[in-house]
Amino acid sequence: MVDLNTYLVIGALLFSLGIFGVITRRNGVAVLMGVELILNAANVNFVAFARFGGMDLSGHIFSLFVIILAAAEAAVALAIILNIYNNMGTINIDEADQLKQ
Amino acid sequence: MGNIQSISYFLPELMVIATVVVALIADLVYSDRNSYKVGYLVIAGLVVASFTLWLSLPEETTPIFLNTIVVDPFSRIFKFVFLLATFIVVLMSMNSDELKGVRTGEYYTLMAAMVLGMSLMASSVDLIMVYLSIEIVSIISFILAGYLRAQVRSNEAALKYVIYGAFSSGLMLYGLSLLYGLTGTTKLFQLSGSISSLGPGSNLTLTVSTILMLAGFGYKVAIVPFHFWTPDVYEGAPTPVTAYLSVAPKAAGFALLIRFFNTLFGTGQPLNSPVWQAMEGVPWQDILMVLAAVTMTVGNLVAIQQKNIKRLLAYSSIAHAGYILMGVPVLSQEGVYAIVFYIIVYLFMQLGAFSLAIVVSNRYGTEIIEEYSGIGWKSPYLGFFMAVFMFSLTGIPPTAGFIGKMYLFAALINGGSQFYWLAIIGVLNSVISLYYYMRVVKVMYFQGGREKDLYVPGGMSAAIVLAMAIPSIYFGVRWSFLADWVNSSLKFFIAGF
Amino acid sequence: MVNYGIAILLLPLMAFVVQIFIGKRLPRNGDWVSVSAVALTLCLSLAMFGVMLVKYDPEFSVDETWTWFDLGSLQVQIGILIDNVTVVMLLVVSLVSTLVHVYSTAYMEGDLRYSRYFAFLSLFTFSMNGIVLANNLLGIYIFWELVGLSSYLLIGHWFEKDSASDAAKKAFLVNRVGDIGMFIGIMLFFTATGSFLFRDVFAGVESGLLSTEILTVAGLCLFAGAIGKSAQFPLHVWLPDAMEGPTPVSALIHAATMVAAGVYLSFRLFPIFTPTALTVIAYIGGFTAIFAAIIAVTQNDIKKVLAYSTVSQLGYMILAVGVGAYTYGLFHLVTHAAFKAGLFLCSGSVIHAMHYAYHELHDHESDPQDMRNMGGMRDKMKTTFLTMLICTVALSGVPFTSGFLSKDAILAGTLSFTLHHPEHFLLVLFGFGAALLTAFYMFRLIFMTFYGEPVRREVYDNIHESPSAMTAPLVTLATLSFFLFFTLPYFNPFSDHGWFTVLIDSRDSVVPGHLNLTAHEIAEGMHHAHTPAMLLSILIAFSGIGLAVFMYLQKRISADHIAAKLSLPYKLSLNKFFVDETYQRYLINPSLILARMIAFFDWEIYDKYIVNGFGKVTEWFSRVVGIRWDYDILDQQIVDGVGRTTGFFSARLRLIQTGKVQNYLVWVLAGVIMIYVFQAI
Amino acid sequence: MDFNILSWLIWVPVAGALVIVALPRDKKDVIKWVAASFTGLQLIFAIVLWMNFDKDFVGFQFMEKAAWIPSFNITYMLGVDGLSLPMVLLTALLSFLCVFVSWNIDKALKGYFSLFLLLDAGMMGVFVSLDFFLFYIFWEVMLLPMYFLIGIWGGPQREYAAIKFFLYTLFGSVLMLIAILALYFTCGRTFNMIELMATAPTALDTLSWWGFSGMKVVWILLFIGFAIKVPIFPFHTWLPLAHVEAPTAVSVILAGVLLKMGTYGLLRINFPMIPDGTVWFAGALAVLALINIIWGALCALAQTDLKKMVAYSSINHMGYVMLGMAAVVAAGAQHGSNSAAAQLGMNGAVLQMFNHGTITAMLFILVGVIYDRAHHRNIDGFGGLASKTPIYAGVVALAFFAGLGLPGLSGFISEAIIFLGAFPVYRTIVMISTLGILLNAAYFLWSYQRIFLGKLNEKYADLPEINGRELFTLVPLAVLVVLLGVYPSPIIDVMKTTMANIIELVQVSPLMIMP
Repeated sequence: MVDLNTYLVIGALLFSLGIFGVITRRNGVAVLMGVELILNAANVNFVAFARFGGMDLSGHIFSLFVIILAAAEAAVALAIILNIYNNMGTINIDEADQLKQ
Repeated sequence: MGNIQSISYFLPELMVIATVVVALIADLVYSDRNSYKVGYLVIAGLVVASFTLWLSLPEETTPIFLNTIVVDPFSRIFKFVFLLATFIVVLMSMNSDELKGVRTGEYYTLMAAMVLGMSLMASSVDLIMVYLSIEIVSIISFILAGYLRAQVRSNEAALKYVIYGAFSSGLMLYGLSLLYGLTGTTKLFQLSGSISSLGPGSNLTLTVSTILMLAGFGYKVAIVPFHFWTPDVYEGAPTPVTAYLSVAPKAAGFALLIRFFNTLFGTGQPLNSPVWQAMEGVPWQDILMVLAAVTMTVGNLVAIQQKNIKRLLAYSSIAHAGYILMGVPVLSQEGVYAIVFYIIVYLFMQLGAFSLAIVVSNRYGTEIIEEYSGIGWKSPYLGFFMAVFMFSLTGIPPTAGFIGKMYLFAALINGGSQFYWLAIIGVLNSVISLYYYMRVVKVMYFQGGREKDLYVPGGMSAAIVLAMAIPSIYFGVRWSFLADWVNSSLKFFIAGF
Repeated sequence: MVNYGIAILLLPLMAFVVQIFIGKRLPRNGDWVSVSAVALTLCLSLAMFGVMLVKYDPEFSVDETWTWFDLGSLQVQIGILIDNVTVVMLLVVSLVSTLVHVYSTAYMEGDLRYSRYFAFLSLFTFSMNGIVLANNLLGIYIFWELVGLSSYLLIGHWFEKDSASDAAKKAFLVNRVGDIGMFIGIMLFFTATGSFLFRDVFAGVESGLLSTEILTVAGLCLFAGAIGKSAQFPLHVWLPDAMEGPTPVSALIHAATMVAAGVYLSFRLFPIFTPTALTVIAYIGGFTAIFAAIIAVTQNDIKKVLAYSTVSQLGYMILAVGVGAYTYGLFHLVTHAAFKAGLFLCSGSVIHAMHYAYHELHDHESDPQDMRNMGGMRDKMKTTFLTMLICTVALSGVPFTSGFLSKDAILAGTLSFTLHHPEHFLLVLFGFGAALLTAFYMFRLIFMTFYGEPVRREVYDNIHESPSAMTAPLVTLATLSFFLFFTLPYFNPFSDHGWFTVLIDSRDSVVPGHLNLTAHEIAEGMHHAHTPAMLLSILIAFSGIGLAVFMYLQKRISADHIAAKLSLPYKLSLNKFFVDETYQRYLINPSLILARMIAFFDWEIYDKYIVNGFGKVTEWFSRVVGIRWDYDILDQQIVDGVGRTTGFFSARLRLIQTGKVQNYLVWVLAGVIMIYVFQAI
Repeated sequence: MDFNILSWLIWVPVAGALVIVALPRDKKDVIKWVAASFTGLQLIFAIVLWMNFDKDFVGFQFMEKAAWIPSFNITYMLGVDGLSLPMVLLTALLSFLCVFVSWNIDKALKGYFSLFLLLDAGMMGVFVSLDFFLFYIFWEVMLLPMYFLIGIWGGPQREYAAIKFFLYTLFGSVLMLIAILALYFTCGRTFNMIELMATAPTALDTLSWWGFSGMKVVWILLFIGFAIKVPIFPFHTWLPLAHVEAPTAVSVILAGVLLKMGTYGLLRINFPMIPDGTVWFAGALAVLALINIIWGALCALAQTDLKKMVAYSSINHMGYVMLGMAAVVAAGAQHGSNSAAAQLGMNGAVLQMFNHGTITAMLFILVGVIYDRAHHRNIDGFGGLASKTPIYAGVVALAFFAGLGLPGLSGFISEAIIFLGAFPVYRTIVMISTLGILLNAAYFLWSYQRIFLGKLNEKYADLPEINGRELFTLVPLAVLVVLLGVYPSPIIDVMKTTMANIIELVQVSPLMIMP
């Protein structure tokens, strides 16, 4: 029987995977995917809560907003990475470390 | 209140939106060479917006757009801050050599858009709106930071910023989701109530979610340990953008932070709202106090090391975030009052310092402090005002900075003896900060040859510097007007709950 | 009377002011200003003296006080006290001072700082009169230091000589040591009685405001001032060096008046000294008397001999105070003032002549003060010789002289004291031993200077008698060394009974509990002890003289032979018992070293490492936190200590900010977790 | 009176600074004379103030009060009493003289004099302001010109000296700020010193900082702030550095006026507002005074740099001031309510503040004179100057003897009555500190001997004698030194009423009554 906890566990898993990806990937795009995972983890939570918590629709609405914003964010991020590629010929983010102190 | 009725309260924001639209279209029309003229449009729009904002005097805290945002004096004063900051920065950008030869049409447009985002941050009372506004501001900041497409440093700054930002907003979002799960609502006003009805069982979840949200806010206002992006981004981004980021989004972040914590935990009196009983044993005040202490200390200590004036100001802005944060844990009228007051003062002195840095780098082509030597004699104008801003940032009378600091300490002292240690750390930090701020003055006056080319900067930049310097001094001597204004704008806010 | 006193006080002061500011521009560099001022004071004091004799009243005393400043609950009062003692002292001071002024006009002729010299002489006269006139401890202290000042200035008159400037500094500092004690004493009395005035203090003591112990301590503290000024052991070291000053100065300040101030003070304060205190005083005085006399025996510098003899005589006076015969201490002060001043002035005239002779021969090496270079000068300088002989006889205590009267009285007092307290027999030995030595070394001086064969003929030929401006004072002072002037209206050369002893009568101690003998008892005792003491002292005086005759006139006994025999005592005496060296090694050098150490610690260690340490630690943290290698001005010094470790740390801490965004993200999580942990605990 | 003379005292120099800023930078003489005339005007005002001062009036006179920041209850409130009046006179006098002392400054004249006048205004403000906030503002404002004056016109190590001075004093004053705010909130939200004197003694009892008695903590915080200015022993090392590096006139101001602010603050704030703390700390204060006296004297004895020696001598002399202040407790029952002793001590302290102001000013000016001629200050580098420059030597002798407390010169009276006052309470301490008198004499006479006595050092065979301008700056001070040495009443009469009042205020402390 699928209940709230299942979704929450899935959300938590996604969250952790996302963090793992963000931390470990060297490829910029992969890092972005990690971020997306984190966001979606939150979305899963929202929807699950809204569905099972017997609450109003604000959870669904929230996740919709998140999806949209994630798209926008991704767009900007990809543009920046593209730009990096044009200038440095790589999208490998730990080569972008000129601004070290 | 329904959407339609809300429109009338939303006039200033609408003006901003209109500005953005007009600017976009105009930018399409203009050729590359004239693209900078968009700036004038934006300025015009901002002026109109501020005018309408001036006209709209909210009688009370009015929730609009289905209780997603409110119109109240608190948000109003912040909106003024945003408008003013943007106004100044746009002017600065027009006089900055860095942005010469780049198509700046969208640049100004984005700034205008950012105003919208920030004023939403200042006035949102719904988690959705909170997230939405933060994201608007963040995304625009990413673009601005990376605006100099040709420069690798700028790109890199943008990249780091975007990843860092996305990541922490992700954390915050997850926290929000947990909070939502606990309370079943996204409305701040209801949150407070339903949290207090929670049993201690949900203590852990609540704590985790709050910490995650704290990470999100902390990233926005650059609190240690969520500040790591700041130096790199500030250094990489174009100077005007750095100036902008170090003031406006910080202010917005604090507006949000204050509203959030006050709505959730605050009743004007710390430690006795039902919420505190709800999460017993979670020392929010101590956490915030420690964060404040650490933030200002780290900011100051690192700033001592900086050679580049931009980085110096960047780190000092971290330190100032720490000072401002001191007011939050008090959760009292004085606390909020001091914060707002300080932010306004801070705007003047920080932007002033940055604009001078720009003038200097335009004139003498350097951002390295050691190369400022003798400027105090070569160009008394620059020297004098730089000194004024440095003193004000340090917080030495008779400058506005001192008054701001004094209000913060006053709030702490009045808050009770559990805050005294923080106050003492605060004053000691201002002593530390004296050292590196004075280094700038020292280099300008005590070193270097004293040949006089008597450089006096041109009209616009001079005007900006004056516009920043006069308040920095005047509010140090006669700040009644400002004090009363801030006071009046907090009435309803505190009374709100 | 009081107005006379004020006039006497202010006249020399005016002279000083005039001299210091416009002295150089006046004709004759304005010496006449000082001389006339002092002469006027002499007239005034003579007038007062006359009045006193007319009144002929032992109890006569005028005391007038004014409020100096007012602190509300307390008025600080100063004032003038004029009684017979004051009058006599004033006469002594102004007389000697006048003579010295006259003498100086010749002696200091053509000196580089002629007017300045006279200015300071007048300043001294002013301060000395101040001491004598003051009716309160604070006033005495003030003028006490002022005479110290003028002595400093005059000793250092020829400051080009390092020895002179050293001596001046030494005199001032050594006196300051005594003054500190004195000031503490004043504080003790003031705290107890709330006033500085003698009468209040005495009244307070009488009513037992101070416990006996405190009273003893306080009295001795005050006496410390006297020890300093009157060059008593162990603070006597400055007086011999003070001979670096011009000889008239030595005559005035370091023989007749200033050094006697200590005796005067002890005289004034006698009633408040407890028996214990008095015993200590007696021993200090007695020891100083014999101690200095022993040193004087072997000195070859004519002024040094006189200097030590002064110390020794002062010891006598202090001894007199200690044993209760304190009026005779004052008596000896007066008589001694005359003949010792005379002796100094004579030696001055001799030195003057020698100096002149050497000058003629362009000999700037030999020391004009060394008696070994003199000899046989009696027929060249008749007046000087005769006057000096008279003074010497007086000092040796031969009958018919004033010195005989006073010294004899002191010895009698000592004897009777010892008869009362046999355990203090040492005092008698001190007294008579000193008397013996005095006679001996004084005649040694006479013989070495005026008799025998001149050492260098060409020098001898250039010796001339000094001008009348110098000889006149000599004659005056020599004349005053006869008993007559002190025993009037009686003519008995063997009894000190006379106007002095009548007018200056001794008072009972005010120390509660009648611990001291009353004045009457003391007088009784002395009366009994008088005859034996007199005989003994005459005998001793003559034996001393005889010894000198044998050794230095007829050369029957070779001095060198004896010196060789008694080599250790001889060396000790010749080197003044190494007191100076001891102080230098065990007091002065250590304190200088201490000062250097503290200054070093203060500047090089405390400031550099502890105070700057805060800055440096901050800066260190800032580097540790700030991950920055580079460095900056404030704390370059810090590196020494912390540098290496810093390198180590920053090497570690650079890992934090590699510029790699993901490391930052790790820190974000770390931060989150840290906060969580923090709130958990 | 409707003529606000105190405001004039403060704002006249400011006006002067503005005028100078307006002047063209090449009109050097004009600038100098403007500075001279404005400070002169201030001095005249100060003298007028002195003339019209009512000696027997308890409390503050010439009060001015104007609303400033109503929302924070800050007022612009001025007034003088017997404590501040001598300081006002001293400030005005020294400022006026220092204009002439710095006559041959050539580097950036304009900046120098404008900053100097601002400094003057700041000091004056500290002494006359009766609103604690105003007091603090002036207190801090003074730092800025001082920082520049040392840092720009100072000696070789000037940058280090300037920043050290600034950091050190700021450190003290921020702690003071905390204390001020604590007072403000515990005493019913007022900065008005007169009200604070009335309310603070009782109100502070309620305050508690983590278990400590708040009274004590506030006292200590204020004390540190003032102690750094005085400077009291562990906080003293900025002083020799700053004094040595600063230009002559600034050293004069530093030693002559700034140091007094510390003790002034203690007497004006700590004593009346926190009597318990005062009584509680008095013993420690006496000990610190002893350390100052001996430590300063020993350090001075060891110096080879004349200016540094004078600097350390100020540390030593300020020790006497503190000793006198510590005597205030003598009025307490446990010391047999010996109010006379308290009077002696307190009056002595303030008198010593004034006298040290004049004496040390002379000393620093004289050091400047020799430095302008010989371009070094090494005590052993001279010798025998007395025969070359008798007048200079004479003035130095006067100053030195005044410094070593020779009777007849002003230093003696204040030191004497300080000792007399402190003696009943702190017997041992006073007895030891009398050693200070000896050490004073030692270092002054020793350095005098090394500089002026002995054979003339041929290097200075043609050393020019002190000139008229320098004499003009010295004579007024010398006259004061002699005059007050002979007849101190002019100062004492002015302040004794106030001192008695302060003593009474301290006496209210319960600790005083306790045996």
